[in-house]
Amino acid sequence: MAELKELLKNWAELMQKNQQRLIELDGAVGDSDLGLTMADGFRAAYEAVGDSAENDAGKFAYFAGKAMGSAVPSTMGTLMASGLMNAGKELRGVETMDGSQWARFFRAFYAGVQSRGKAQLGEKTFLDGLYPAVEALEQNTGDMKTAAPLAAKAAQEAFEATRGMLARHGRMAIRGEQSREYLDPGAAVAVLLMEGFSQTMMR
Amino acid sequence: MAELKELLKNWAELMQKNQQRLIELDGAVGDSDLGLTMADGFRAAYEAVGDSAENDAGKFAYFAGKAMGSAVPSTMGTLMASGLMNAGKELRGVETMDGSQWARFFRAFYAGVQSRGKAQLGEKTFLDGLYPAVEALEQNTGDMKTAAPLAAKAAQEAFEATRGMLARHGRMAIRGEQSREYLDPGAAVAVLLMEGFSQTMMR
Amino acid sequence: MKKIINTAERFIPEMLEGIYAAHPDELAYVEGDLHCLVNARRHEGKVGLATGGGSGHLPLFLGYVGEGMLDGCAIGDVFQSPSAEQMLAVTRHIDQGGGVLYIYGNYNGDIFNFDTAAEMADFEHGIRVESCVAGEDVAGPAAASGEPNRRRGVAGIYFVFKCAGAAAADGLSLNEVKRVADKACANVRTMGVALSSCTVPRVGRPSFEIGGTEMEIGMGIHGEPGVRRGELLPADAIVDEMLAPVISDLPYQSGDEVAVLVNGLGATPLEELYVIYRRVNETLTARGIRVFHAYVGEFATSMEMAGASISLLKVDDELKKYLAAPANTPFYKQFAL
Amino acid sequence: MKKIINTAERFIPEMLEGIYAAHPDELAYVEGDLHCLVNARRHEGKVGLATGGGSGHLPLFLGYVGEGMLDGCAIGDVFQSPSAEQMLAVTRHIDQGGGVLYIYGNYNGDIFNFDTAAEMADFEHGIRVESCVAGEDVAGPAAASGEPNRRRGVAGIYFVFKCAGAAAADGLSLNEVKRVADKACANVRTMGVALSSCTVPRVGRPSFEIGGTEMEIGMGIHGEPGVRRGELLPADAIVDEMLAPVISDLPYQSGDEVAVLVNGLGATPLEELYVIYRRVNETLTARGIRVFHAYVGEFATSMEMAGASISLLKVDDELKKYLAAPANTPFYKQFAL
Ligand SMILES: Nc1ncnc2c1ncn2[C@@H]1O[C@H](COP(=O)(O)OP(=O)(O)O)[C@@H](O)[C@H]1O
Ligand SMILES: Nc1ncnc2c1ncn2[C@@H]1O[C@H](COP(=O)(O)OP(=O)(O)O)[C@@H](O)[C@H]1O
Ligand SMILES: [Mg+2]
Ligand SMILES: [Mg+2]
Ligand SMILES: [Mg+2]
Ligand SMILES: [Mg+2]
Repeated sequence: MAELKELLKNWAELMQKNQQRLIELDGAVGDSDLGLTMADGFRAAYEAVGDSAENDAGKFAYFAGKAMGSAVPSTMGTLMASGLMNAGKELRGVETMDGSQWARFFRAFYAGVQSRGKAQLGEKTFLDGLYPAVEALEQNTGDMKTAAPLAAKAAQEAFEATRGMLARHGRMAIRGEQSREYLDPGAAVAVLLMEGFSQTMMR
Repeated sequence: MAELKELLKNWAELMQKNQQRLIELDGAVGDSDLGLTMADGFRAAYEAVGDSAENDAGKFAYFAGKAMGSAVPSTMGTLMASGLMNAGKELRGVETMDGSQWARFFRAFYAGVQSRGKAQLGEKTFLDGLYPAVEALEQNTGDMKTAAPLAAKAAQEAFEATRGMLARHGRMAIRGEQSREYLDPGAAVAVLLMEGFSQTMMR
Repeated sequence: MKKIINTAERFIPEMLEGIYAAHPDELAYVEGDLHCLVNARRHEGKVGLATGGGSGHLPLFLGYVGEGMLDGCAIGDVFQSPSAEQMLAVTRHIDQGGGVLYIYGNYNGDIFNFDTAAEMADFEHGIRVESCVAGEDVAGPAAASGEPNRRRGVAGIYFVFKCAGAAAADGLSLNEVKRVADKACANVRTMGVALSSCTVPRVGRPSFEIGGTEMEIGMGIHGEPGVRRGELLPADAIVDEMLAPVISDLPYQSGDEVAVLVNGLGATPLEELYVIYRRVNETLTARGIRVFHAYVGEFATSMEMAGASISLLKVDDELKKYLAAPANTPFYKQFAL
Repeated sequence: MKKIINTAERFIPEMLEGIYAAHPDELAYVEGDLHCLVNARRHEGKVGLATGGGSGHLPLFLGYVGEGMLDGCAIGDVFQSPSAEQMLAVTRHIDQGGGVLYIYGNYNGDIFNFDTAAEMADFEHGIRVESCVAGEDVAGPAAASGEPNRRRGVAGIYFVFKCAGAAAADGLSLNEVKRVADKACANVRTMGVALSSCTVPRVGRPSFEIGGTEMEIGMGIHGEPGVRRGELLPADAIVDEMLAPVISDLPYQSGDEVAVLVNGLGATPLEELYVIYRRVNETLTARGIRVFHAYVGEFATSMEMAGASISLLKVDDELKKYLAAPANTPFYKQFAL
């Protein structure tokens, strides 16, 4: 579990570090809470399992997600919780993470968010940031040290590509065509997730 | 009735002309409405009887007061209405005004205000402004051309003497000892009443 | 001045048109004057209860006209007394054979006009009228013995309406209803705090200035000066400062029972009123005073003024019975407690 | 930020402590969590109705928990959804054997969490749950066919609570109560106007800037952008601009009947709401639309935001019957109409 624990720790730190940036991204189009909810939520997720002796990766991720959902039941808070919990369900019984387990983890994370939020690709959400990264990981499950940074790069490019998309979900959707001018704050969170994963793999 | 009509007309004009001054006097210690209520009220009183062919001075004053009471049911509006109505009751049946009728008119006006408001002399109200003027009129009922200006002067001096008195009624009373610093706005109205009367007599 | 109105002059008449349009089965006006509001239902023989006063305090005053409460209300312009004529019109209509009790707040203009109306009702129409003048704001000093009460009437008048209304509905005589009203008056005390001013439409600017982080303890509901202006404190400290003089004025002993009213002045959210009530309850409990019933909401406002008041009514079995009776007006509803 | 609170963090918990202290016989919380509020009385066999959402909108949401209305409410921090766990706790408690219907507003966070709670209730506890999501703010465009409804849920949800609450109290089944709730949803439309911003305590500054003489038509109850920002107009012109899209969206024909809700957002005096109602009534009458009942007051607020909303519910005999039924919660009381 060391790597999964490490990952959650990195995520908590990264969200904390990028709190102000997320507040500003969300403030431009929404209600400015994203920095607070992501920092509080990933901290709660890490704290819930940071000291755990749990050996089951699935349970580990599931309970981290559950803690996050209780701590920050906002849109992205709940979606991240759904992602973690679904990844947890998928990995139930797994005790050692390798490249293909990581790929399953992120695929299930994506699927958890998608089934909870029911957004489609191209609708300017978190999903648009995460999807190419998951694809990148699946391309090279044998070598995470190579695949993880590429996935982070893919997420970053995908985040930048959200400018131009028409928002169909959440507060930004109210702006209609005007939403195309903005970057999607949720996709920025996907970038941070992949950066944190890349750090974990590179250690 | 020409003189009584003339008096009401002069009062209406004087209150209009001094509206801003009364607003400021009341604004310093109360709710700033005195200029509005006196201008509106005396206009309503005059308008109610200005075209009337009534020959009974009593009825004339009574209905002018009643109109004023309906138009401006504020503290001073109601007190002035009570003064006029009581003067009207006192002069019922009188068809020609002379010096002693005028003295009766103002004595009854005073009594009407006093019995409605139940204030005592020295309690920093309208009564303190009017009282010495009524006394002055009663001193010389044979010659209103002399008595009326003296009464106006007495009212003015009495108004100035309200500074120093402790307010016991209305909004100013809330200020307690601090009220001594202020002039009483209602006493300023008494001065205007006597000035209007003096103008009417001097014509 | 930021208000949803058409013109300052038409504000109150149009408000009244809206009220009659919204509640056609419950409210009516008499003598063709929108300002003379009465309960659409009559109850023969019952003592008639009338109130009146300036506008700008909804649901006070007219909002308490209805079943189990008052029978009529004379309505003035914003913060201005209605006229004695209007009060008389209401009085004549609501006299149902049992005489009429006036219950109103301790303000000069209202007193003068209600007194005039009472005389006219008696002399001109043979209607017996009694009066009960509520003045329970402990921001003013208690009257010295023999002196008249100079305290302002504020939100606590709700309790007087409620108890007298239930007593009249119970069929009590004019003297008895007046006794109940006077008892409620004698046992209620209120203290307020203001955080921002209201604006009288015809004046067009705020009634008073107050700094962006200031509050004024004891301010009146027309913006009359209070007892202390200072920096805004935490809620518990504000409540402590308001409640102390309310409790000590009566005073209370451990074992006493009270009804509590936490009243919003207009712009203060209900959320904050409950934060206030939390501390009131805590304090009363600590003193051994039992809360018979808590009322939290807007009962007497100053248009868009931010702030609140706390009223305590010391209750005995009789007042509890009348408080507990149902009431049903378009603005105020209570099922039997 | 000028608020009567202790600290921003303690604002909602202390508000809740105040609420439970003020209404001990009527409200309770479950699983030791103040945010999981339920009616203190249970009605075996009745369909349980739950709502939930962010705080800052009192009497919405928790104020509608009580007799003839809802059974429970999950309460979030200011403008933040409660968690799925909290919703589940409420759901488990209020299931009285007849299943549970969720009725809440169309916001992302609430939807995700209620959906999660519904799954947990079903999978983990075998409780059947249905949902009705209210989204009736015509400031947003109507959904294209096949598209989900993206309109925000605002004050009109009161009508859904009222009708579904009465239907459940009448003993209808879960499917039937859901049908009634869906019918009310389908027939209600709302439009709002904001004159000033509220301030979220933990944020500490106004949610949006608005000029001293400006208004925003169509603004949401959390300060979401509206459809037009402009100079404050006279009341009648504001009403005309708000009402036109509300009427045309459904649309209406002469002879139709409606219930009207003129809702204050928090700082707008009741006096002004009646000036608004006057014009609403005038307009509806001119169009031959009959008002079945008018509700005027604060039903869904945004803390100290100044402004108002107008909701129309097109009614048939069934909805009229449920609207007319009595309701009794600590925050909302209606005698049978
Ligand atoms: N249905 C959805 N599926 C996936 N992501 C979504 C969905 N709706 C919104 N989002 C993401 O949520 C982000 C905003 O999150 P957050 O600030 O928590 O929302 P809010 O404060 O509006 O409730 C958006 O930038 C978007 O990426
Ligand atoms: N009981 C009273 N008897 C006589 N005059 C009074 C009485 N009470 C108040 N006044 C006068 O009324 C004046 C204020 O009048 P007004 O502005 O109409 O009162 P408010 O606006 O406070 O109701 C005071 O300056 C005082 O002279
Ligand atoms: Mg956000
Ligand atoms: Mg004045
Ligand atoms: Mg209000
Ligand atoms: Mg309010």
